[in-house]
Amino acid sequence: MANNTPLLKVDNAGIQFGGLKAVSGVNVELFPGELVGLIGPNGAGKTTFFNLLTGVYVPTEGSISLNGERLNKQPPFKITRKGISRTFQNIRLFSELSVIDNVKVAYHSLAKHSIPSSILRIPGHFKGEQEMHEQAVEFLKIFNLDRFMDEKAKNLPYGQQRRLEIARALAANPKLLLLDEPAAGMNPQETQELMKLIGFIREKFNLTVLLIEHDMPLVMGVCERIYVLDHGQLIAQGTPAEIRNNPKVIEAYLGEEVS
Amino acid sequence: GCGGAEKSGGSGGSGGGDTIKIGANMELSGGVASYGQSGVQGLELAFEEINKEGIDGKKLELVKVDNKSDAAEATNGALKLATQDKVAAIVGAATSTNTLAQVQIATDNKLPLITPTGTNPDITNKGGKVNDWVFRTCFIDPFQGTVAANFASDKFKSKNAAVFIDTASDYSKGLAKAFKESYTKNGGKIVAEEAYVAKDTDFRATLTRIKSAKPDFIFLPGYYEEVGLIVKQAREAGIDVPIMGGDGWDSPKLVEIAGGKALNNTFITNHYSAADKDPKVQDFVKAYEAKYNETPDGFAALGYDTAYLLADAIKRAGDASPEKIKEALAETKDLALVSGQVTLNEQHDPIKPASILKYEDGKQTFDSKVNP
Amino acid sequence: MLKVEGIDVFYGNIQAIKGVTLEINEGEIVTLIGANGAGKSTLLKTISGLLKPKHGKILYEGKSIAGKAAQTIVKQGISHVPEGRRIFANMTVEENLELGAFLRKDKAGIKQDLDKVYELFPRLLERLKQQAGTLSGGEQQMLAMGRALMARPRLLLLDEPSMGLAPLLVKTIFRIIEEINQTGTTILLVEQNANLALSIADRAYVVETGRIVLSGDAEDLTASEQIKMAYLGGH
Amino acid sequence: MELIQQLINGISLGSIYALIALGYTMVYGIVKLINFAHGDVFMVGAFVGFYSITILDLTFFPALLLTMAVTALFGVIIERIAYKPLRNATRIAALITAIGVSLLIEYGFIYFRGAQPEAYPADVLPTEKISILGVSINSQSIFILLTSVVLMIILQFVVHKTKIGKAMRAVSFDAEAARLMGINVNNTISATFAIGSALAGAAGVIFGIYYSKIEPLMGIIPGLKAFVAAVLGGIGIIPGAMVGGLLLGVVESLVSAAGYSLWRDAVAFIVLILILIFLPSGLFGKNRREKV
Amino acid sequence: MTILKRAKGFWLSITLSIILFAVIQFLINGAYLNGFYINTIFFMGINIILAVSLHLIIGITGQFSIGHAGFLAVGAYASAIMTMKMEQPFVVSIIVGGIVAAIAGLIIGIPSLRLKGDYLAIATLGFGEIVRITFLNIDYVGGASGMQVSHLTTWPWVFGCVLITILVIRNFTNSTHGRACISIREDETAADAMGINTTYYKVIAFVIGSFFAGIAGSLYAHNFYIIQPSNFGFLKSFDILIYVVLGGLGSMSGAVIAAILLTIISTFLQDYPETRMVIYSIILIVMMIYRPQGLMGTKEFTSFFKKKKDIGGGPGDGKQHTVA
Ligand SMILES: Nc1ncnc2c1ncn2[C@@H]1O[C@H](COP(=O)(O)OP(=O)(O)OP(=O)(O)O)[C@@H](O)[C@H]1O
Ligand SMILES: Nc1ncnc2c1ncn2[C@@H]1O[C@H](COP(=O)(O)OP(=O)(O)OP(=O)(O)O)[C@@H](O)[C@H]1O
Ligand SMILES: [Mg+2]
Ligand SMILES: [Mg+2]
Repeated sequence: MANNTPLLKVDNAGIQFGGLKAVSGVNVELFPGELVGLIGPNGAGKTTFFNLLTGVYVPTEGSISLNGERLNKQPPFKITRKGISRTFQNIRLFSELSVIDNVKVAYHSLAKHSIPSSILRIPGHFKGEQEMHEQAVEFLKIFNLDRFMDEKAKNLPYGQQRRLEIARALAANPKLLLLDEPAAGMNPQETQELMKLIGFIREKFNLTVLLIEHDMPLVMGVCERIYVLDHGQLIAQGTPAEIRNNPKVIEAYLGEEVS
Repeated sequence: GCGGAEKSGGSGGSGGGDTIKIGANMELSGGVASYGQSGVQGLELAFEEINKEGIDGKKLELVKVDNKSDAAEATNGALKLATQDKVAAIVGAATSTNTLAQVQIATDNKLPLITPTGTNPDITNKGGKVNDWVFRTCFIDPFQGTVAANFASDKFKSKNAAVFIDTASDYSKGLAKAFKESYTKNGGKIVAEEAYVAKDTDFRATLTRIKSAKPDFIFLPGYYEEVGLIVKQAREAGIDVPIMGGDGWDSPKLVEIAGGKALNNTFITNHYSAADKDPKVQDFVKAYEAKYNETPDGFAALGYDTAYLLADAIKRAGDASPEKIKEALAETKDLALVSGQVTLNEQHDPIKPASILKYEDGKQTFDSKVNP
Repeated sequence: MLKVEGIDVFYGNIQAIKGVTLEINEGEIVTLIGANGAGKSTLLKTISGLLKPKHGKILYEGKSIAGKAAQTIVKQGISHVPEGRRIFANMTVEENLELGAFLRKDKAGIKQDLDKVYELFPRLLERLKQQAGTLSGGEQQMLAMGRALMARPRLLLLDEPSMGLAPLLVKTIFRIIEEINQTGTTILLVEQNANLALSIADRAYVVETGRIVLSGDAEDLTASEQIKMAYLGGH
Repeated sequence: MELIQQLINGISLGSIYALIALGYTMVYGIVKLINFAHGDVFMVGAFVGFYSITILDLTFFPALLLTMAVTALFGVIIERIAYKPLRNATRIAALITAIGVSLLIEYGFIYFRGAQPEAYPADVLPTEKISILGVSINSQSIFILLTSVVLMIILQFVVHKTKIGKAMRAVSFDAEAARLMGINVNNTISATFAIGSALAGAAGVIFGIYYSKIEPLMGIIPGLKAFVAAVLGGIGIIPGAMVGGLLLGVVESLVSAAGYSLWRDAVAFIVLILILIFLPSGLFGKNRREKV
Repeated sequence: MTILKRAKGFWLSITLSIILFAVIQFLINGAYLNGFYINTIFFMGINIILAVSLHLIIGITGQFSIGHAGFLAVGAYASAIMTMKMEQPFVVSIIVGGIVAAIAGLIIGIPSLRLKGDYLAIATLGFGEIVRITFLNIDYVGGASGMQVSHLTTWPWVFGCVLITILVIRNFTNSTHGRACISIREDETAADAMGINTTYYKVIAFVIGSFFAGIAGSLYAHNFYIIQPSNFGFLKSFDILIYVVLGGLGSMSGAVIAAILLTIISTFLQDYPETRMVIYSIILIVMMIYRPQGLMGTKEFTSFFKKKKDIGGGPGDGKQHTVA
């Protein structure tokens, strides 16, 4: 956090669905290397906020910039190539593709071989594919998924699918990683492993991470700062300790005490 | 791809044994299946009759293939008949396009090809050169169109005619072309030229257009399935002028579809009429009704005639080799068929007289006879 | 009330449940805990008739219901709130509740139960005409439970009702589960959040890879070191 | 005046499309199957109606009801034999089966009775030509328009307000959850096919009376047009099918009226594609973005 | 290592193909095969090209396109104009057929960017019909009567085109570009989020697919003596769709096998003209009921020989299921 220019700067961003202001007037700044939490009641607009950042939805107000470059109206794939990558609340793997191919797809935008070179099978193709393969195996090893390499993604156990989604997101070479409820459906034991993994990849890949979770021990345990959304608006931000004791947050989200 | 279908060619030649194999490559399924089916029914009836006596002790055997109303399938079927079944001649197809798809194959394999109802001039004659191996039983288009034009000008003193054609059909287009030429030569004016595609059912929009062009005569060369609907809808739309068409109209279904009243003041040119008192025609109609429980249409009649045209040629040839059959076919002269006295000219097209028939309360009545 | 004896359940060739035996008594809250893919949901689906066991017996009030069609089982008083809520998102809240009472013909009783559901979940009353798909996660969970209650079940099967819910809502939902139980409905509860589940349950079964590996009083299990390590996050 | 006449022509053509499209879109919306055999059930209905009028000597209403009963049963049989085994297959696999069923009905029919057309007797329903200010309207086309509007309202009511309709929508959205409500999924789907096919049968009879000519392949083009109308209006949306059908009819008539009758279908498809580009879920389809 | 192994497989298949080519050429030259069988083999080849090209669009990229006959028509007419009106050699006409069809593919690829599922299906079907009706109305190509075309298609041409089609589409599929297409089929939103330019790859799939459909059109036009718009109606598109689905969505070998099998069945049924369509439709229904996943499922032919799977796999997730 030595750096003082934010990696991500969200200025007054918002989106409306029909009459519903799902997100409005949100200001968020993330600095390189931070691990930040985003919490809030169901339907507060957390996932929608991710969708704004990744270009799935186009903001109806405000601006979003990454490293000073405006992202508004950029298609999702371009935003990903600029350095924002994500996982989904409901797992969205390429279920018929093998585990390693899932990772390779994310690596695609870094590939150097062209369509003609693949069709003609000139050496450039083999070199490109080989490099891709090696990289993908690398990622899978980090997540301890290499043993499932040739398995179809849909055949993995649930927890492993969640990990694969993170591995895939990392393969797109992001600067900012967005995780949407990665611990959902995991038991406390698995959640703890996940916590360690998130910490590890942040160090290893020098990432900034924004994390949505309802699992308070996880959020409070790993995040350095936390934003709280309610009804599409930020109602609080601060360190875990501050958030834990913020009366607004307690009322809207946590209930009397945190377990 | 890997082949898997290579068996050795079929057995049995066309000359040997006591049957003569004749192929029928017709539209038994697909868009115009009703035409092909009628044709085949006519053929089968005739084959039955011919085989009662046989031709010089030999029987005719019909080998059918279905071309699905598709030119590619027609090619394929013709190849099968030629190289697999080794027939002595091919009958087919019901429509011009599917016949054209077979012309080259008939020529390459030296097999006579007779289309019962393909009216496109190109079939028998390409670029001014007669296709040696190809014949037809039906009129070619120009004749009927000219007759209709003269009828309009002479009988109705018509000056402003509308033409409504089926663009999917060479037959319809050919008739219309001849009609327009003769009609304008007679001093008339074509005030509306509209088109539809076979299998359409709703013609009201186009008829409204025709109506506002105020024609005093409508030429409607098409097949009875659509013509019936058109005449019905035209009368409903208040178009009362005379309407005329060709042999494609001829079917009792026309009356059922259009209704007898709507058909009043309509005329057709035809080579045959199911109502004709000629015993040859009456015998055919009776036999057909007995076998199929329906009245024959023009496709059935011409299919039937094609069988007799072929049988006559084989008889005269005295030998069922394709070469001989072809030669005999080209010399067909004054053969009495259901569709009239047929002589094939040097273009391999039949010359036969046409009758003009009039519909009166659902019945065809004879109006006049025209010679080519 | 419900007795499951030695059932085996297969997905194609894969055996998901291997000889499971368990028992639920009238008025209890029984919870099933276990890792992802242990077979908890499969067990519930088998009881409610969505899946058929290959071997074994399921007795409900003494009568066999194994392999019976789902609608017969619902009619006999077992309602299942499936994993992931599975509400009919394209219909209104009200229609969802009406569908819950699909098999019932007693208009008055239905009305009565509707009122009871509104009492339990006042939020639903506020949103009767809203498309269910636009509800928030917690509201959807309430709707799913309300819908199941409309069948007037005597045994309620709940599959991970706290999944994806904010902490406040998790508490609300668990409070409601207890309330439902107190009005006389027996509950079989599947939960990842084992701490919470054990805190309201009378008894619990631990499922691992298709087998019951442990069972007992909820309090005893909460205290067990083994359970603490494996399912309660070790602290 | 001619323009008004043409609009009326278009509406009467369109109400035929709408009539067929109603059943199409219902089955399509509930079962998510592009039932290409719908046009052929329509054809079977036309023939059943024809035979009940000519052979059984029934009058219009009894013939219509008998036809609807027969085609309803026919629809259920098709579903049970050909579609039910594919409940868990991909939609596209079910589509291929539907194409197979469509071919089977067409050519099975041709095999047994030949491809020749048949004509309805002219006196089944009275025809009155009504002329107002030079614009002529056939009383039958008014009848058809009214029938389709009434059927649309009934269908909309059935699907949205009745218990069976709610069961249908529940099954369509999530069959497994529907089973947990105590809904018999098989019976519900059968009911859907029965209603859809009965409507197709009714459309067949009305078509037969209006145009008089019927033949075994008559279902192909109207079936396709009904599919287009259903998509145009928004898949599964009953009033959408009605409007889609009418729009299609009017567009076709206006194109013919302008003298481009041969381009009629092409223009209809261009209009369809353009509308879909701007409204990717049809005229009435909720253009709901997928929630991620 | 893997590269070497792949190369070995490559050379093996090349050798096998050459042998197949030579054997059939020998049978044709020696007149061991009669014209009917030769024609059937040509037709088979054309159908294989059509099936494989549609496989790329539907099976790999997941774009539900049911207007493939439109591209076939464009290729057929474009190439026929080349040989019959412009007096160009056959090879030029084949290439032009492919290119013009590819341009058509580019055009229809554009609505596909906004449309999905059934809405895309009806748009592509409409496109096919628009193409057909357009040719119907152009007198230059004979309108409804069609256009007579010389017979120029020979075995080396058919074989060469089939081989190139299969190689190009296989090579495309088994590369990062093919994976990009499959990821679109599997989950477009996720593909987009992973940095795949989905627009680009959807259009590319349409362009490549229609290019080869156009090539098939050239061979078709020059094999059947005459082409007419009614050859290219939506029922023709359905035939091609059937190859792809019956073979197994996502399996190229499946598409090839289904094309071969159905061509043979159809040819064999020529002997039963009255019942052929009835039998054909029953076969179709029965096959789909017993193998809804298609003949090959999602597997490739090669996966029976080697352990390592080809990339591929078919679409088959729960979201696509019908209730019926
Ligand atoms: N595509 C959409 N169309 C209409 N409304 C939408 C859409 N996407 C989201 N919403 C609405 O926006 C609001 C915020 O939804 P969002 O999914 O962002 O909530 P969330 O904070 O992620 O909740 P949860 O914790 O339950 O995941 C909700 O009311 C939701 O219904
Ligand atoms: N439809 C299915 N087809 C094949 N296998 C399945 C299917 N559903 C579940 N399984 C397998 O059966 C096993 C048990 O799954 P089940 O869903 O019952 O687990 P669970 O204990 O409920 O897990 P979770 O906590 O993730 O909900 C798992 O191995 C799972 O992969
Ligand atoms: Mg969310
Ligand atoms: Mg579960």
